[in-house]
This record gives sequence, structure tokens and C-alpha cells, in this order.
Amino acid sequence: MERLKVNLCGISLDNPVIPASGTFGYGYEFAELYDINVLGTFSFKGTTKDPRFGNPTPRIAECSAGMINAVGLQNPGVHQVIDTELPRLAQCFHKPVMANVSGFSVEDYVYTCRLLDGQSQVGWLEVNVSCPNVHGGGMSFGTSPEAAAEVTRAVKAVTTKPVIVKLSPNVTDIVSIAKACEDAGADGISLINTMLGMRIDIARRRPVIANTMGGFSGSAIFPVAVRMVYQVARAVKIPVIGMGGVSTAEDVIEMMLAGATAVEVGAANLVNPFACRDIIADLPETMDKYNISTLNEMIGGVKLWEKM
Amino acid sequence: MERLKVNLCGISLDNPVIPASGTFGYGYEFAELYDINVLGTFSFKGTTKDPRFGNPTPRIAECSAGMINAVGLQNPGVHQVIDTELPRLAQCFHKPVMANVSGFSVEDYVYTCRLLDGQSQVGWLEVNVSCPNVHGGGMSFGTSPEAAAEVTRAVKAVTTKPVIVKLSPNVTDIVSIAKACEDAGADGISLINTMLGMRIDIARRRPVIANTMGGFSGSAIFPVAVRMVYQVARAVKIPVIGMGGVSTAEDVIEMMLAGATAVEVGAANLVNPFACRDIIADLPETMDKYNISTLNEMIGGVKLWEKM
Amino acid sequence: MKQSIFTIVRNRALTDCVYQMVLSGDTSAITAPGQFVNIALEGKFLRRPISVCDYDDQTLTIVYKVVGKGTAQMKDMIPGQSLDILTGLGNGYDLTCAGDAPLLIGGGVGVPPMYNLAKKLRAMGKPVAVILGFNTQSEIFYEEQFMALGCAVTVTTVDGSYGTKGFVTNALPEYYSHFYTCGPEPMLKAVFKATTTSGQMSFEERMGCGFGACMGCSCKTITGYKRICKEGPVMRKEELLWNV
Amino acid sequence: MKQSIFTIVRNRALTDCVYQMVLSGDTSAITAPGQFVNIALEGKFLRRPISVCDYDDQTLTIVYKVVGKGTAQMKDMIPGQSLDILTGLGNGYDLTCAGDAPLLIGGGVGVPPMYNLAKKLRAMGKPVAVILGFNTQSEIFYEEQFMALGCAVTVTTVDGSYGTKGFVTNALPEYYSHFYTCGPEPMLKAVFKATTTSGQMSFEERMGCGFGACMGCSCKTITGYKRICKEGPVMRKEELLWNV
Repeated sequence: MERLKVNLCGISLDNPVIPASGTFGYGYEFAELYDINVLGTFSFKGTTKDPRFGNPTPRIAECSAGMINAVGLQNPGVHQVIDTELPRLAQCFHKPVMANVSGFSVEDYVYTCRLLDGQSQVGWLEVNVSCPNVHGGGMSFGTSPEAAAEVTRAVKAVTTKPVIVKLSPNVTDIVSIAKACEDAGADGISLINTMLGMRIDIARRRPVIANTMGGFSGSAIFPVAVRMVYQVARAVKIPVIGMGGVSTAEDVIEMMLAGATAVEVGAANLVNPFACRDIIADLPETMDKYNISTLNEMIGGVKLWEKM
Repeated sequence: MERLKVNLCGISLDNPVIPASGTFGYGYEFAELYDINVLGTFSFKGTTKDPRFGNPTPRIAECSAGMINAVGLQNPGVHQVIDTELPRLAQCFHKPVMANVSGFSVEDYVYTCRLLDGQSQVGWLEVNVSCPNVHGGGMSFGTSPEAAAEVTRAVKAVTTKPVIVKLSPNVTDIVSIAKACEDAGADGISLINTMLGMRIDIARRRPVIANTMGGFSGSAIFPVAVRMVYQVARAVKIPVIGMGGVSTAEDVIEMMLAGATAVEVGAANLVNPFACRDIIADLPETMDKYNISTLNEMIGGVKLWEKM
Repeated sequence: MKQSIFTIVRNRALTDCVYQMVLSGDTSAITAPGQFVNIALEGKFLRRPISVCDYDDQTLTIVYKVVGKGTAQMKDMIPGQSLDILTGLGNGYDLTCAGDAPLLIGGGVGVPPMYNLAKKLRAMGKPVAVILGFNTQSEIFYEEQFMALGCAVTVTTVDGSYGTKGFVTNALPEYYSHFYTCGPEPMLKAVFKATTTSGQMSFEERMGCGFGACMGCSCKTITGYKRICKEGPVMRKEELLWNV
Repeated sequence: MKQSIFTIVRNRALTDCVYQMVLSGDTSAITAPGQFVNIALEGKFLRRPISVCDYDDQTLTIVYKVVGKGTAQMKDMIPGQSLDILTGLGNGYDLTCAGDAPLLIGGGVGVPPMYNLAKKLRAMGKPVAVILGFNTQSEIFYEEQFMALGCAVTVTTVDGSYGTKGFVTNALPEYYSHFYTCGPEPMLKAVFKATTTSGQMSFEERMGCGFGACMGCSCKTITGYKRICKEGPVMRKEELLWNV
């Protein structure tokens, strides 16, 4: 369907809908539920150099219109991803996949990105400098322009595919970090990762989550995501992937008007395993309702009120 | 009711429930709905040196589990507050009130705080360095430790009553800002103010709010508020007022377990004008349900899981 | 203002997208036509402000247009279901300055508040002229209800498919003593410009609370800042800052 | 896994806080006793995972304890109301290793999944011994249902108010070929320690999705990391990393 197509860093997407990392595994399990080739693409589980079990359980807390997770980058490590997960994915997904990478040092990021960059199935590298659930790493890279730029530069030096840097919303000035990544060579920016949140079980008088705090996602964070996507998209020239609480076709259009070239869907997949399939199916009718001929022309289309 | 009492900066509160600034006017209008003396106290409408109309309308946007406002500190100015609003309040409220102050320069804050400090009805000064809806002021003071400390120091120099600094959540490191205020002489910290958010009307393809962005509040932001209250309360020695999405007696207890000495209720007042009265009425039964004898002993009572 | 639970008695379509809902409950806080109510809806954070079309001791009638998810939710509700409603909001119309020949002008969803106003004025024994403006015939509602009150009713349609072709301002009578109006802002501005007498105009604005707490719906007038939900929604023509 | 809409046929209290809900809908995705379903509730972000107590071609029976706002909402639902449910979640119990004298041990809300398991084993013609553990007599449910299946039922209560005084482990029979259990972790650990045969144990954990996507409920086993919602909730005694 031509009217849904967008171009993300030189690669055409049939539609802008992308399941977000950590909510779609390595894809093949969702392929048992529906044909995942209807997706624009998807971002696979955050992958690190070495295998990780992640954080102790409980890892999940419920909130109004959202949830907190503190999984802590559980993943089998890049070597098993290449040896086992990607071949399995190849049998059910025939589009370029987005490889989501995390690390605890610049060397980690370089090591993992170099290996995944060499995989023909991989279309983009999404470098996560914003995981709130791992200590001495993850988010710390995403809260300073210098650190984010350093990771970006180092990864760009060893890769050939588009590098999209995934930013944390838990910062004072998201624009300065996005610009630093752009200046360091990033081909795109994706945001927002989860917000650092906490819930307390008042009966037990302890945090609901064993790791005390975790990453808050779901429709509750959508207004913050739209704001940051808007701020970043007008400040950088590279494409922006918007995410954070997207759960309907309307949300996708709102994110694109704010400046997103593509849109990731996260927590919604955990509540409705068919969320992305349904959003894609709803897009044409929703576009008709709002007199939108092509999604591409929605990108950054918001017009401000004249200041009084 | 003894078991609900807490002490805020040397002043005893009958209960920790405080309507937040900007959701309760100058009190007397709510007094037509119920006896507002049931409140611990309330924080009156953000007051500035000069009268302000605020931002153009529309100023309000709805969100999942919350709302965005961009009122922009509409208020009659400190002189009319003292000449007209406070005398009117005196007829229906017989407890010390919390005076909420905003400004666009350190001099503004000093001018307004000095005048309100001299009013016998005023018990505390809540210095708002975190309004997201005014340009060249408000939030800018709340996003750097130095600026927040400078305002705090200047206000403390001309006042005798407890000064509580109200912080913005739109920062990378809330703890450093809270500590800077404590070091500058603040008697308390209140947080969180609203989160900067945005919604877009996809039919009109323009922001819902004339001012483009605004302050996001409501139960949606509660997990971020609990997290920041927890982080700040364990880092400072002065009392912390917790706020952000509180709408039930359970929420009040959760905030106190996180470290709050008192709790402000904001957006909930706009949906249910009797919200604070109802929360206070629900507290005793809720405390019984969770075997809580006094609220005072809940303050900072959360115990962490042992790390594995 | 009162917060209370109302029960839906009837909920029916008047046109493709305009519905009438009749509710039973405590209406004692409603003191004048032109006031509005604020309705809490399951799963929506903010209440929905809707003008009062008609009311008596135990019945409230509202006429609403389906514009978003909230009003779409309302149209699907059935008799017996209940709603949490704040009543008695806003100032409402002042009947004392109606004079001997009041003129009521309603445009689209601005028509409903005119109904109870007309009823009250008729009860005072006054002749009431009503102009109802719509875009086209299929959008017309409440014409016969106003006739049943004994009002002199003129309907205008922009496309001329029914009644007088054009805008409400194309149907102003020779003589009227005072006007009352409600409708979209362009219509209000046209009425402001075309009318020769004093009058009262009801305004719409996105509201937070609807009862004066949040300052979400403020506007500037000759007599200072006003909250459309509290000092409004009805403003005197004389206090508006329009130069049209 | 299937996502489909079920209609409530019955919803009744079994004890003060334990309820039984019978629903009709598409149960075709349920392949084994010990699986669970994940229920979407109005106004709650996450679904509520509940173990399957019994099922046939068009009926699903769940027995749930009211522990929070979500389950409180469920207990207030009435026949005719519908629920969005994910079915066929988790691995369920393996009947092939039951042996000649399977032993079923359920504690509190761990009792329900034992019911369909017992039914299946009885249908295979096996003698089934069941131990049901509760704190006190007022909490007991489903004893007669298990008897009706022809099981040898022993009830234990911690306070001795009914049946054998003490824990389920105080009632282990002389001989059994294989055990199946579900209940609170302290009970599972006691069973793990007291049993002499191979067995299968069903685990609980806070879940995000319930179908393996979020890694919210992972645990470590001898055979590697497992997701309680996907490779579990049933684990083999042999693969647990417990040294109790």
C-alpha cells in the first residue's frame, strides 16, 4: 500500500510501524500469531556482548495507563543471537530487521555492533544508550551529550549500516544530546526509551520491583514522548523514530506530525499481542477519516498557533 | 485525629493532604463546596510580583490518565493577593496557608516572598522554580543546581518563614538540584511539578494547546513522582512534600513510604472538586486496612529488597 | 454547584451526529438557562462540559454533538446507566433584561441552551423570536420544539436547503428588545456586528475543571479577566473586546 | 495462544475471598491442565493471569482469589458480561509421566489447576490421590468436586480445624509414582524436600505479557533460563536450582 510507505535512512518501509525492542523478542514467537512481514520492520531484543540473565524478579509493576519493567537486558549474547536467533528469524521474516544493541562500555558497543553490522538480515543498528535498568552502563551513556557522542562515533567507525541512537527521556535537555549524536555521525535518532519510575507495595512496604526502580512505559508517557520527538525533530536533520505509549493508528499519526519518520510500538504489544498488526490494519481508514493521502507527508506536519 | 498528624517544617498539620498550587485558587471558592479547614493546609495560586493574564487559550489538553495545562501563571499579582484574596480567605480558612511564589528574576522572587512572608496567614513559602509554562523564567531556575540555589539563598535572606522549594521533574539529576537548595538554606523541598508534555490535534494538525507545550499532570505521572520523591528524600535531611498524580488515600501512603512528610494533590481536584476532602476521609480506614497506626511512622518507611 | 449521580432515561439521535439525552437526578443546583453541566466518563481523565438544554425539578435534558471519543462513548450509553455529573456550572442567561421582544439566536450546537431560555421567557408571557442556524437541512433539530413553545421560529441554512438561505444574521427581525445567542465564534462575531441592541452571548472554550479552579478557560473583557466556566459562559455584548 | 472474547456464565463465591467464574467461548487453544489464561480488565493496563481450573469444548472455569483492585473488579462482574482473554498460555502438566499412582498436591489458590488434571488422569483410568492444603476450615473449597471425580482426597489445615492438622507434607501417602503440585513457594519448597519421586511443580511470578515477549517472569533452572509464562509455569522437580 503506497500511501503507508516511508523511507528510514535509505531503506523503504512498507509502513512506519515498528515493534520496539524488548517487547517482540527476536520475532519468531510472534510469527506463530500472525505474519510479521506486515510490519515495517521490528527492533529485536536488546543484545549485549555477553549473555545476561538480567535483574532479579519481580521485574514488573502495574501503573495507571502503563507499566514499569526492570528486566535488565536479559539476552543470550550477540554470538548466540547470530548463531541461533537470526537464522530462526530468517525463516519467518523476510525484511531487514533493526538490531538493538546495549553495552556497558564503548568497547562493548563496538564489539556487538561490528558483529551485527556484518549480518545480511540486519538493516539498521539501534544503539541503546538509555536502558534505565542496568547499573554502570545503559542510561549513563544517554544522559550526557559527550558520552552519547562517543558511543556514536565509535560505533560508526566500525559499521556500514545506518546507526540509530536510542535516547533516554530522563534528561534536562534532550535536544543537546540528539544534536551531539547527529554531529558524531548518527544516521537517525529514536526516542523515547522508558522513564525512570518506581512503585511501592504499601502492604509489604517495599518496592513492587526487586530492583527498586524501573522503566515506565505505556500510554501514560505518550505526551512526554510527543513533546521530545517534536523538540528533537526540528533540531536535527536526520530522521527521528518516535516511540513512547503509542497504541493506536491515531497515535502513530500524532507522532509523525510531531516529526517522526517511523514509529515504534512497545508496551502495547504486551497487552495485545496483535497490537502492531491491528494498528497497521487501522491506518488506511484512519487516514481517510482525517483526509490524509500519504503518511509520508505527515512527517513534521504540525503547524504552530500564531503567538499572540 | 492524632494518627493523621504530621509536622511540616515546625508547623503541625492535622493531616498531610495539601491541595497543590493552581488547582485550588485562593481557597475561598472551594470553601463554598466544603469546609476547607479539614485540609492539612493548601498551596495557593502561583503568585508573581505583577498581575498576569497568562497564556492564550486553549490552555488545556486531555491525555491518558492525565491532562496538560499551559495557564502560564495567571494571577492578580502579589499586591492584590494581599489586599483582596488573603482577607477573603481569612473568613473561611483558619490555618496557616502555603504561599506559592513564581518569578522571572531573582529580584521578582525576593520582592514577592518578602511581602508574603509578612502576612500572618502565611505559614510557608513554596518557591516555584519549575513552572514549565512561562518563557525566560520559571522552569529555567529549576533545571540547574546553581540557579535554584541562588533563588533559595536570596529568598531565605529576606524571609523568616519556612521556605520550601518546588522542583521540576524535567531534569537529569533531581538529587543534585535538591541538595543545592538544601545547602542554600531551603527548609523543605516539594516535588514534582508538572512534566513538559505536548499533544497534537491530528484533525487540525496543530498543537492542542496554543502555547504548543504545557505541564503534564495526573495519575499518569505518579510513578515518576514516587521515584523522584524517593531519590530526593534519602539524599536530603529537610522534609519533602511529595506530589504528582496523587488521587487516593493509597497514593498518599505510597508517597509517604517513599519519603514524603506531606503530600500535595493537584489534578485530582480538577476532576473531583471534593477529592482532598474524600482522600482525608478515606485515610483512617485505609490505614486500618494496611495496619498503619500513624501516618508519621510511614515517612520514608519503604524497605528495599536485598540485592541478589 | 453540586456533584451527583444521574440516571439515563433516554438517549436518542436527533440527526446523524447530534444526540439528545434525558437524565433523572438532583437538578437543584441549576439556577438559570445557559448554564452547563460537566460529565465524568469512564476511562476519560477530564469531564465533558455540555450545555443544559432543558431541566425541571428532577429531569435534565442535554443535546450533544459527537465530536470525539468521549461524546462517542455517551451516544452508546443506554437507559438505566448512570453518570457522575457536576451541575449548576456557569452564570447562565439573565432574563431580567429581555425587554418586550427578546430575540434568541442559536447556531448548530448553540441551539440547545436557547430551548430552556425560550421556555422561561414564554412563561413570563413574552413574545419570543427564535432564529436557528444550520449548514443544511439534514442538520436541523428542535425546530418543532421551539414552535410548541409558541415562539416565532425562523430556520436558516447556509446552503438554502431549508428555510432562509444564508446565515442567522440574514434573518434578523425589524424589531427586537434584546438578544441572546450561542454558537460558533464566527457566528457570534457576525451577530455582534449585525445586532443593534444590547445582548448576551455564550462562549465555548476547552476547560480543565469547569468550576473556576484551574484558570484553563480565561478570557479578557472590558471589565477584566473572566473565567468562561465561572463568570461565563454568558458574556454581555458590551463587555467584549471585539472590534469587528 | 488465542485471543478471544468470552461471556460470563456464572460468577460465585466459594469462600470469603475465593470465587469461581464459568465462561463460554473458544477454548480450542487450551491444550493441557496447568495452563493459564490472561484476562484484560477495563481500566487496568496489564492483563490478569489466572490458572485454568477446568475446561471443555466451549466452557472455561477459573477459580480466583480477590487480592487487589483487578480481582475485586472480576468478582463484581455478572453473567452476560464479556471478557477479552488470551488462552492456551504456558506449558501445563505432562500427563505421560503420571505412573500408576499419581499424587496431586494443591495449596490454597494452587488447588484449582489440580482439578482438570485430576479429571484427565481419572479419564485415563488411574487412581488419583489428592492432598488439598488450607490454613483453616473456612478457606476450604473444591473438596467435594475432587471426591466426585473419584479421587482419594485428603484435606489438611494448618490450624487443624478440619482434616489432617498441619501442612500438605504431613499427609504424604506411603506410595505414589509421581507428583504434581501448585501452591505458594514455601509449600513448593517443602514438597520439593519431602517428596521421594519425580514430580512437576507450577510456579507463580508477576508477569508483563504472559506469552513470552517481555522477559518479565524469567527464572534460572538447571537447563538454563526459562520464562515462567512460556516454558513454565510447570517445572520438573529435577530442573530446579533449589538446595533445600
